[in-house]
Amino acid sequence: MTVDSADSTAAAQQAQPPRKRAAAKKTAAKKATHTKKAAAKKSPKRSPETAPRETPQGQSELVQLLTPEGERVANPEFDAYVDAVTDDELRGLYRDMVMSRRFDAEAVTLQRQGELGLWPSLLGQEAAQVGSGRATRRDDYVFPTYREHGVAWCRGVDPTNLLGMFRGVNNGGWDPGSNNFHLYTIVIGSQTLHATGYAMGAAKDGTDSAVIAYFGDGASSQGDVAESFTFAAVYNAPVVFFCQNNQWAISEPTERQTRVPLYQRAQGYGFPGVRVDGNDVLACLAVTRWALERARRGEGPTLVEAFTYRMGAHTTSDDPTRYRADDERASWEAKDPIERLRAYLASQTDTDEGFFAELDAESEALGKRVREVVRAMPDPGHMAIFENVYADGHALVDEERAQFAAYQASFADEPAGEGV
Amino acid sequence: MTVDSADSTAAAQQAQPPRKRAAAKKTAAKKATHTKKAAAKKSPKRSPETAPRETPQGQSELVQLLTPEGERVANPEFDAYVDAVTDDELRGLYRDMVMSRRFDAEAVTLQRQGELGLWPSLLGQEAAQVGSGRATRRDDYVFPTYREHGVAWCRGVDPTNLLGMFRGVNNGGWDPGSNNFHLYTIVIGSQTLHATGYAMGAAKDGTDSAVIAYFGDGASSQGDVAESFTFAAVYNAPVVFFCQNNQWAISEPTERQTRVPLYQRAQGYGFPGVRVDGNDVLACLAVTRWALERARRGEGPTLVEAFTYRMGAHTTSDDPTRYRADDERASWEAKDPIERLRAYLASQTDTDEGFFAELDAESEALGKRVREVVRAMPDPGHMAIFENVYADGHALVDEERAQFAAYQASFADEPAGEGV
Amino acid sequence: MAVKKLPIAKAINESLRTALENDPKVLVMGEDVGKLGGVFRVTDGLQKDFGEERVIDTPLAESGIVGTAIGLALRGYRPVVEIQFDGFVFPAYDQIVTQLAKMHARALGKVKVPVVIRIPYGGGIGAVEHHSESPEALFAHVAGLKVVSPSNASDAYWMLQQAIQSDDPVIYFEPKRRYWDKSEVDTEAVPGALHRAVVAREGADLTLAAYGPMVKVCMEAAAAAEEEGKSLEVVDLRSISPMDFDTVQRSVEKTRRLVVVHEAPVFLGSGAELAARITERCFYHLEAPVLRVGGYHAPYPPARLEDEYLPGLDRVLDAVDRSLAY
Amino acid sequence: MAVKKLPIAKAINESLRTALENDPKVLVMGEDVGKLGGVFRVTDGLQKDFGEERVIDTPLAESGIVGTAIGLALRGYRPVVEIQFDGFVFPAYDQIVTQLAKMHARALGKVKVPVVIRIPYGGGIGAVEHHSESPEALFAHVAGLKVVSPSNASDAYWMLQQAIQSDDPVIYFEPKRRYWDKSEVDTEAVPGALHRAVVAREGADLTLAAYGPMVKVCMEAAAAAEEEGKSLEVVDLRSISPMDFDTVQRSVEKTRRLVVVHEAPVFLGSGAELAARITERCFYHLEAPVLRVGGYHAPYPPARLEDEYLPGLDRVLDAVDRSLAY
Ligand SMILES: Cc1ncc(C[n+]2csc(CCOP(=O)(O)OP(=O)(O)O)c2C)c(N)n1
Ligand SMILES: Cc1ncc(C[n+]2csc(CCOP(=O)(O)OP(=O)(O)O)c2C)c(N)n1
Ligand SMILES: [Mg+2]
Ligand SMILES: [Mg+2]
Repeated sequence: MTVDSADSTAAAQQAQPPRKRAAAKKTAAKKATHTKKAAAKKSPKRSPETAPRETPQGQSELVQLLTPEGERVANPEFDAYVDAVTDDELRGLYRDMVMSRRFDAEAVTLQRQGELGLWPSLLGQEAAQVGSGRATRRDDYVFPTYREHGVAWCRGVDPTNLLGMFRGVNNGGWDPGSNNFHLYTIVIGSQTLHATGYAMGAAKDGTDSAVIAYFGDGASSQGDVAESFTFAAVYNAPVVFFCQNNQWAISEPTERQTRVPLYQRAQGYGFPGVRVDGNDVLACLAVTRWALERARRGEGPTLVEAFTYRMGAHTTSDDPTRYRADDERASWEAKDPIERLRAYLASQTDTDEGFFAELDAESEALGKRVREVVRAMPDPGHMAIFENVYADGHALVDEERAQFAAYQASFADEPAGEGV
Repeated sequence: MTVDSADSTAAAQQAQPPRKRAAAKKTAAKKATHTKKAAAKKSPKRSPETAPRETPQGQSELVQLLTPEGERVANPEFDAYVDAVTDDELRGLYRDMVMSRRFDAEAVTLQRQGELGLWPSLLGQEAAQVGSGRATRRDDYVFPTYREHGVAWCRGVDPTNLLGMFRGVNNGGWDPGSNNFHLYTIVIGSQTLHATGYAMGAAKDGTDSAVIAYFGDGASSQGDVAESFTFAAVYNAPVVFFCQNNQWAISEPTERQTRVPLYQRAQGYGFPGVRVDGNDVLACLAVTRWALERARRGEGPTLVEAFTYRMGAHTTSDDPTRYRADDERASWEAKDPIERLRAYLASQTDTDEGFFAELDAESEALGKRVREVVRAMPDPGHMAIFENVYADGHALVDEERAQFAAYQASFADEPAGEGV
Repeated sequence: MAVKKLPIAKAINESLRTALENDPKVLVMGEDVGKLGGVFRVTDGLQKDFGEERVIDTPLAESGIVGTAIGLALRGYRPVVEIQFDGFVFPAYDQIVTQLAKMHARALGKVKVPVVIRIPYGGGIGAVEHHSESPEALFAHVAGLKVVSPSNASDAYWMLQQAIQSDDPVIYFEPKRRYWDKSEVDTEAVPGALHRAVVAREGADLTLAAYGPMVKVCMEAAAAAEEEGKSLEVVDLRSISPMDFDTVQRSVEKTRRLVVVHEAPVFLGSGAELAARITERCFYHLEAPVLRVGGYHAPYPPARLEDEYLPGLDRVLDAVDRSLAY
Repeated sequence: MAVKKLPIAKAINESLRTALENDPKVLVMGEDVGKLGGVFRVTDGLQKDFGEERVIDTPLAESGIVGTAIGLALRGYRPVVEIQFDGFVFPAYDQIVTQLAKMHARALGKVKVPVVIRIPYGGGIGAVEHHSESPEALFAHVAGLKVVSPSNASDAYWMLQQAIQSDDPVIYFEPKRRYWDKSEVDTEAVPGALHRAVVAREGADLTLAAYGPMVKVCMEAAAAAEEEGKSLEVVDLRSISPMDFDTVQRSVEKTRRLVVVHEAPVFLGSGAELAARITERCFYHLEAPVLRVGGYHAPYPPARLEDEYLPGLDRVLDAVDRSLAY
């Protein structure tokens, strides 16, 4: 039902021998003759703010497969990566986006109600996250920032796991290994190096797994991100740098970070960069598949800039009215990633109202579950302060733990308050 | 006698109004009709290792005005920046290179004799340093690494000042303000940010002074260098990033830092990058003048990659035989920057043997003076440990200073050993 | 009117405003300091009034912020840099300790780098990871830096004025959980020396020494102890480097007991230095070892645990009791 | 033969070789660690024997080195990272303190990041700026890291083995000026625990505590003091985080006097912690305050002044005398 490349493209991929093979032939999918039955292919409409320009790969600047109105446009370079996508899979992508948005909205509400301390909303970025997230294979590894709730969803992470850190009961705490989805990283840019190192390791292991590192337009300025480009290029690491350019870093517009489109950054490090319409889930799926397959074939890193928009506040603590105009948001609402796919599904596939109604119910159920789980989420016990500081123990931690326990015990007449 | 743009190009330049004017017209020098009398202009010979390629500016990849054999080749883009250079000025450049090399050789010898603890030789990089150094104006500001002895020379810094830190009597210690030549910076890459900030300040002040930041091929990997590119681009700072790609970072070849030519790095940050033959003093002069004039006109930063070769060891502590072949060095000896200008002077100008003989004597005198000054260089007094830690004083430093003095005094029967 | 009752955040805002007005070389730089006025609104309205050339939104790169501030200082400016939260200063740590701290000495005094780095620090605001740390010891150990932290609005105003006027780099730690605590600021007063500690409350039986956010806790502890008949003196250290050992020494020579309180982990925290130093200076006066109350040797915990992690009234009083029991 | 007399540098080299041989997941990474064998030749010959995939010359970017090492550790590798000199670790400081130190706790124990960071540290080699520093306190203050420093070849060999085997990040400080000091290494011995201090010399009158390069100075001081009839005990701390207070306490309960010696600046150096802690533990045993001998609150000076800056025999003995005079 959902597009997971473990089922589709990657199935073909898995038949191929691992990395460093067949650098010439692009991909099995490229040869696929299956075309979308009703997808009228015409030349892409471009966002007016960016003049058409050639990427290093000779693609036109903004890769778009679905217009804001939900019309399918042809793209000779990238069509092949989604030609095999079935209507069911398209509905899967739609569902992913709706569920991600519903989850996100619930978290915003929970924050307002005081159940969470903070929440960074993904509103508007569903296509970038679902398109890229669904392009990954099970054995790929994802290094998110703190906003990739939609990617987490695609990776099969229980969304309630994401709430612990924003409720203040842990600093992440899910097992990164169970879904190959690393912990959220708050220090901007740091995770791009972890991703690069992980990818170097994957290559050393002789697998054809790839790694994807998420980061923002603001993060592009951090030295760590530049260093990750250098390491990835020098070691030809199988990593995709996926930049969600949502045009804002808290209150700063992208012009405070760069004066040229961010995807161009890659070229100076010796690997390709592509800008994709980040509100077009199909384009994001196609471009990320292309980039991941490059990685699998041993062609090294790629930078994908998903051009999108942060429709909400930076986090629930933020007040965007201080720094940006309302009409900016309005213009982006017209490019809503969910509406666009819905328009396509409604006009070009046999998706009936029942599907949408069922999904409504399903997403409401998700909201309810999230609410319940959060409200029931226990506070950690006090002693958790001292847990997992070290893997092999540490004498000072032991000493302080013992002192703390004794100190707590001295209030023995008071309730213990140990939570779990 | 020497080419100092305070005398030549810059004189014309000074007549112009400051920054942010005349962005269209390239430079006064461009209109100069004076051409080298005997400079046969033919198409450039390229180093075989780099295929000709277009830079963002449409220049052919490696800017070269003098071949290794000393023949002048035409370059439509950059000739204008050196057309006004007189034979006397060429002899000045030659002298700068010879004096820099002589000074450097003396320092190496002094290190061997135990007078210096360490010395990073500039051998082979004289043209890159003298060409770029002579392109600067008096009011420009230079941020060197630790190897820019030739630039220091051009800036009028007494070369013996450079020896203090390598003798271990100070950590730099010359007054950066007196020649607008900042202290050597050892932590790789840091100074590129200082240069960028300084340039931002120069622009704020409404001057048309520019700033030049030196760094190496190895340094290009440091996050600080990338961040300086970002800041310089975003604030359109009048700074020239001058990368001496001497192809080695201690034992690591440039391929450990990048897989594409370094000058291309700039494009992804939105400013031009140019590769110049770093062993061609005339080309370095021309390209750096061009870049500095862009800065003065408010056109922002430029990256210049001077492609050169570290002919000696990384420092006197290094043993290059462990990691590179002798024949590599031999092939670069054929491109010696000094020999190349000498060939040109001998064949294309009326420079007579007397000039070379006089220069020999002059450089020997420099060697002698350096030797004498170093040997007479006093050790700092012990109390210098506590000097200049703070500008406004610090109670703990005062306390420790007093304790130290008392402790020293307790050895009153022993000789004071206070040096100065 | 020169005397106003202000919250700390507003006192800092006014102090920045005064500095921008008085000296055209003063710049304010950092992430989101412009239109947004910073995530705590500390720089609110400054860009509007002084323009983008003086109140500068920077790229998201802390090393770049501090590194370019150094360059601007070399050019004659006096940049006041904001680091958005304590946990985000580390990308700039190299520029701070290898460049900012050492450049004046490297140049034998021939250049000055008067950069102020403002860092909202400490916990107690229910934040996520990296937003509640107290890294002051990591700066105070480094020669060439000065490190201060005000505990009230008046000090917030004046210590920032003095930090900006200083020709030395100053790390100015702002007690973020006290940002909205109000007290009187006399903007025409003659302030005390930047690096002097003050006796915030006199007492006879034991000295509590603290700075920044913990001063309030210590004052409350002293008030509570008074009810039990114990007379505690509270020293507000104000400056961590240099640390005013003299004032603490005088106090301890009187009270003969010292408890040091800070949010930072105890192990190698600034209390270790104060304990070692005061023990040396007051060896024959001390009736009890110097005790320390602070964070544990663990990452700052998730918000739901921070009340247990942070030194509070009870833990301070517990240490007071232990000290008095000697 | 399992027992060899080796210089420290060579013992580290052998230890790396053993680790590379025993565990295919061990990697050696850093600037110039390959063909050159590192600027001190500590990794000499390893790339030749284990190949470029295991002994990796990295780009010149310390944050990148540590950051990618973290990623490799997450993938199951055990990277041993070399930082070329003490003063060049700071570009990696953010990755070390915000990522490496905290990731295990952040994941509630579900990931491990067994990265070892080798740092040649300390002065006495006549080097230029940034090549002689002792930044260990800046790491020891940070929870999540372990910090050790061997003083002899046997410890150099074994402590590195143990650091590599540890599932925690370990900062391994190498006393670079002792690299060529030789002593016996038994590569088949059963080593003591990594974080235990050892009594390197027994004595009755006063305890000297030190680690890394200063152990030798303390041993010499003890020998010199013996001639004057003073019996000094020398404790080689070996581990700075955790610090083995128990062993020092036992020693001080016997000798009743403690002098701590390190090259790092005294102010907020690790000696401050040891002084504070031992004073608390041994308050009624101490005949004199714990005295500290270390660097001054100043940037490490130019080479011609380092003999005055570094704690040497005379300064240690001076402190011994001052302590004994109480
Ligand atoms: C090193 C660091 N500096 C500052 C911050 C504070 N901060 C959190 S998010 C953010 C903006 C990030 O912008 P961007 O990278 O575009 O990602 P977005 O939030 O838009 O998804 C900032 C400045 C941080 N988390 N880490
Ligand atoms: C941050 C930092 N890391 C490591 C070093 C040690 N180091 C000194 S010079 C050097 C190589 C520099 O290479 P490059 O930038 O190419 O300059 P070059 O020496 O070739 O002129 C290294 C690694 C340093 N000085 N600073
Ligand atoms: Mg953004
Ligand atoms: Mg080089």
